[in-house]
Amino acid sequence: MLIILKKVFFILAILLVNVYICEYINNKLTARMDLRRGYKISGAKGIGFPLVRFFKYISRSEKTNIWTFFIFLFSLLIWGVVPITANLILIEMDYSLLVALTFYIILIILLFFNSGRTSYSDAYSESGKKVLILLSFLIPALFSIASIVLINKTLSLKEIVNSQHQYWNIILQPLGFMTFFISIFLQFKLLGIRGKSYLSPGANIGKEGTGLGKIIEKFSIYMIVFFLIIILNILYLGGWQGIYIIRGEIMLAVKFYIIFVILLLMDKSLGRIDSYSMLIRINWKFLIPVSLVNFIVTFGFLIARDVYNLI
Amino acid sequence: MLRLIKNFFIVFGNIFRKPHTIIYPRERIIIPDGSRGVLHLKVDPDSLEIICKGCGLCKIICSQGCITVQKRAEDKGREVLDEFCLDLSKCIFCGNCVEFCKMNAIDMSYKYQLAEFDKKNLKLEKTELVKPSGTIRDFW
Amino acid sequence: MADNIYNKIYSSSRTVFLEEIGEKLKSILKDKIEYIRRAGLDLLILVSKNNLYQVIKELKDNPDFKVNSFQSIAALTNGKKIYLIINLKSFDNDFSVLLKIEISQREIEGDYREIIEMLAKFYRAVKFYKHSGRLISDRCDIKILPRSIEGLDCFDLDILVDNDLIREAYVSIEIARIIGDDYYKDLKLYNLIAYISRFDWKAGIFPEVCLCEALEELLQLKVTERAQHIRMLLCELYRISNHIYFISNICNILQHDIAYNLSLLERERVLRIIESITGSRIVPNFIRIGGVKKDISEEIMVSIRKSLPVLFRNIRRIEKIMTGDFLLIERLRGAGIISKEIALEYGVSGPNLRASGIRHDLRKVKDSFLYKDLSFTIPVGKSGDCLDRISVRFNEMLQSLRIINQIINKFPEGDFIKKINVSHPEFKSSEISYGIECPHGLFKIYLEADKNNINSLLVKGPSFNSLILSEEILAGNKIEDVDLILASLDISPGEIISS
Amino acid sequence: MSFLIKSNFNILVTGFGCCKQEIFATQCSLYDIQRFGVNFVSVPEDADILVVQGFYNKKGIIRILNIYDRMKNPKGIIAVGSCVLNENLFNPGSELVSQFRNRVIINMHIPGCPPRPEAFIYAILKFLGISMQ
Repeated sequence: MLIILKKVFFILAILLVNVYICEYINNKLTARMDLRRGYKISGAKGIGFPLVRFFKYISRSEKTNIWTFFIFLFSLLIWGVVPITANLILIEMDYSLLVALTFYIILIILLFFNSGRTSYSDAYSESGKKVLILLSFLIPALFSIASIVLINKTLSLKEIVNSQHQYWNIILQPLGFMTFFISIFLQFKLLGIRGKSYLSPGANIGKEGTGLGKIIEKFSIYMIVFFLIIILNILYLGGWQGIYIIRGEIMLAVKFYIIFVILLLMDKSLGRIDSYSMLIRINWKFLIPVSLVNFIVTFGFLIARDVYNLI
Repeated sequence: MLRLIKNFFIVFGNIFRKPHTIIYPRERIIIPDGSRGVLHLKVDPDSLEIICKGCGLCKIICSQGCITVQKRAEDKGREVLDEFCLDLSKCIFCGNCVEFCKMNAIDMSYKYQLAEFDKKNLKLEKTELVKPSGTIRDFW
Repeated sequence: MADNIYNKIYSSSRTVFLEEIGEKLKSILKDKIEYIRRAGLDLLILVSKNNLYQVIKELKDNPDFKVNSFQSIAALTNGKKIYLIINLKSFDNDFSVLLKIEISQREIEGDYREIIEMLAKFYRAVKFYKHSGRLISDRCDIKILPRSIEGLDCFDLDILVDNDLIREAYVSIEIARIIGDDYYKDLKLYNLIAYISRFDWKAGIFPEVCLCEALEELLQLKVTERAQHIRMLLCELYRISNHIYFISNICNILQHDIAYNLSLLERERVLRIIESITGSRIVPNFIRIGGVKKDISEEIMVSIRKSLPVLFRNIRRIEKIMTGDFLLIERLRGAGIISKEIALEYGVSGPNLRASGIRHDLRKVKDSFLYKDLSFTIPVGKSGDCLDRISVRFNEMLQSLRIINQIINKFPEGDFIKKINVSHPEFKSSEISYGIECPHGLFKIYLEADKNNINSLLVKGPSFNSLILSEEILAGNKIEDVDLILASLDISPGEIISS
Repeated sequence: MSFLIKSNFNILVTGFGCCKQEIFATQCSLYDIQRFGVNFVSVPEDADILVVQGFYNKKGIIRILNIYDRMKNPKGIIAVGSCVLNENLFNPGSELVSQFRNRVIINMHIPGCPPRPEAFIYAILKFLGISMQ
């Protein structure tokens, strides 16, 4: 029991520290990308920025509703089944990938319901449509995951990582990695981590919002992004596998932040993609065919090797 | 597609470039010559007297009515400026008063540091307008 | 060559052409009109209300005139009389007509409605005036209030939708109706010049230039060549500043942050040059009757010469960044298409008109400025969608830089102002209509003066026509493109307050 | 605590005057108002400060007052430019702005027509109580 509590505490601490660091990077690095200097009031180089934002939000009271509670719950529940490192996993099971994906889908749907609730009088939001689009981006991701599962012949995330001890899956599945990464990026863009969300209209809407609900919303968005990056790490980049003498945990952290910064850079260098028809076109004409081809090729390869012993 | 990759590297390179930002309270943007700021009453460098005689032409010219001038006759019939008040809240910084002044007694300073909590503080008296804040450039 | 143009206020061919058309009109509409005369570049026709229908019918249907474009309608008070001024234009024959109608003081509202009803039979653009004032908010699906984005903040928008396509859109400018008729009364000329740049504050010099040139026409005053050059220089600088601000607005809506930041920086650079010349960033108050306020010193010329290549390079860079991005292009292409016919019918002018493929620029047509001596091309779009409107503006900026380069290279010596008695001017003729090519289109001033003072003044900005047009072009577009299309029309709120 | 709240500011800009472009110019990387934690928002509920500028008629004034009522306490108003500080520049002698002034308390006045972007930053800093060194 004590060990589990310790693990929970560790996971929570890691997540909170990461949220803090990522919020700071998000503020400072995006400012530097604009050739600005970024927030600097609250002390040396604006280190206290996330803290200030946090107090700012809770200083203005607003009623929180039941949705925010569920969002908070599910954003934490994901980490019950997703391993951060080899030891930091609460429940070890054989179907952890499926369970994690289910939680993720539920979380996204909850988030959209929540954003649809806070519709301002001079604004409109078409949350239903956005849910469908964001969920449709899961289809190529699922195809890519399926081909990974076929290769490694397991649904447990831990097993997938362990099976990559020789070489990472990205070498076997470059196309799958590409589609998965683009789908992650588009989800990242739709969620609006950079303060400009598409969930609600308005040019600066991401900076808006008050109360505990906003904090939880922001927290859960970070959780989704962390989840996506960690899943990408686990599936394609070897997870917590160490290289030579470098410890796996350090490798994981390095990979995590590199991917986060790359996502931020891509987000910054691209404009707003809120044209539904274009998003759908990208998805159905590029991502899904490519990932499907990848899946079929993998499947055929495996059948040829295992069933007919051709290769 | 190539352009997107180029844009990505532009953004990436920006992280290592020097920001364009002027760090406001420390650095200041130099306002160009002839920029129009708050009115300034010129002082004769020899006698250290205000050149303005209080003819009141600027008061008539000003469309917003932000200038109030009063003159006073001293002994020997010499006319001296008694009161010169500029209501900054009304001024639109058009510079017509400077252009029309026959004595060439007023000019526009570079003063922009103007925000006030109380509207009453925006009324500048003669003593404040004479201050040499505007003679050399006072940025910010 | 230059001297020849410069000594004549109009080129003779243009005057003769207008006079011919005037004669023709006079012979045809003999007893239906009171008088017909030339006011500046337009023909002014005084009509009574009863004959208006026949006059407009004649003007529109006669193939010699073909007045097919509705420009504007405005009320004007001169003394105790109230007039309506209707501006119509023929693009085929390239002349515009001002119809002046006296309406009785007691039934202003009724007469106005009657005239609007009648005009609506001929011109589709009048539809806006019919419903304006009566909002349809009770039956609209989406009501978009003014947003904080620049240019989209001076009107309400009511939208009726079919799924995600816009079926009908209605614009209401009730919150922007600010200036009444009596605003210009008791204003001295120098104060008017100081004020008037607020009517188009995205590019503040153009109203001033327009007003001053109109008054110079009235005074029959020739401006020195140096003053002309300074005016042209400022006009082009403001054109660049306006267009680059437009680009930054588009980028803000599309959240394309690289181009947004770069374009705002370039705007600062241009505004800095402008400030060093005029002394103010937005409202110059620099043009005077007979010249300009101040001479341009050699230092400023050097600094302009230095910053021109930098500007050119950076604008090209922004253009490359924006036009190479295929996601952006995909978004812009096909959104908010203005076809040629609709653009002409609604009297749109400027880059919006040029984007839909009509090569019409007052800088090339008119010759009171010295634009004839300079070589530049007029960029023209093809289909008239958002992408064309943006690329036309980019090209226009580059052309403006080219013009500035030429102006700087042959900057003539001479006086920069002709001193005249501003407080007691003596006007030669009584009424004038004057237009100038401002960054949004054709900025027009109509004024009536008696011997010594201006009686009435009408300011008509081009943004109003674009705003009316937006009702037409929004229909059939997707709902997420609304902001983009409206911003791509480059609406300047300052122009709307006066109508 | 007040420092923490003050160092992150949301501003809502209303009106459509010339000052608007100068206020939004502070967002650009040359001035970078976001160093001081100032964000421009578009929803009244989230705004701390209402910036009033530009031209208003009767309807416009009613709209601002509605926006002001929708804002949550603590809230403030910054008046920018001659149009608001004086009377309506384009409606000489109109009572509209004085009506507005009677209803609400204006916390900060920025003269200028329009004020430079630097002047706006200066006013914000003065409002926040950040020392000017």
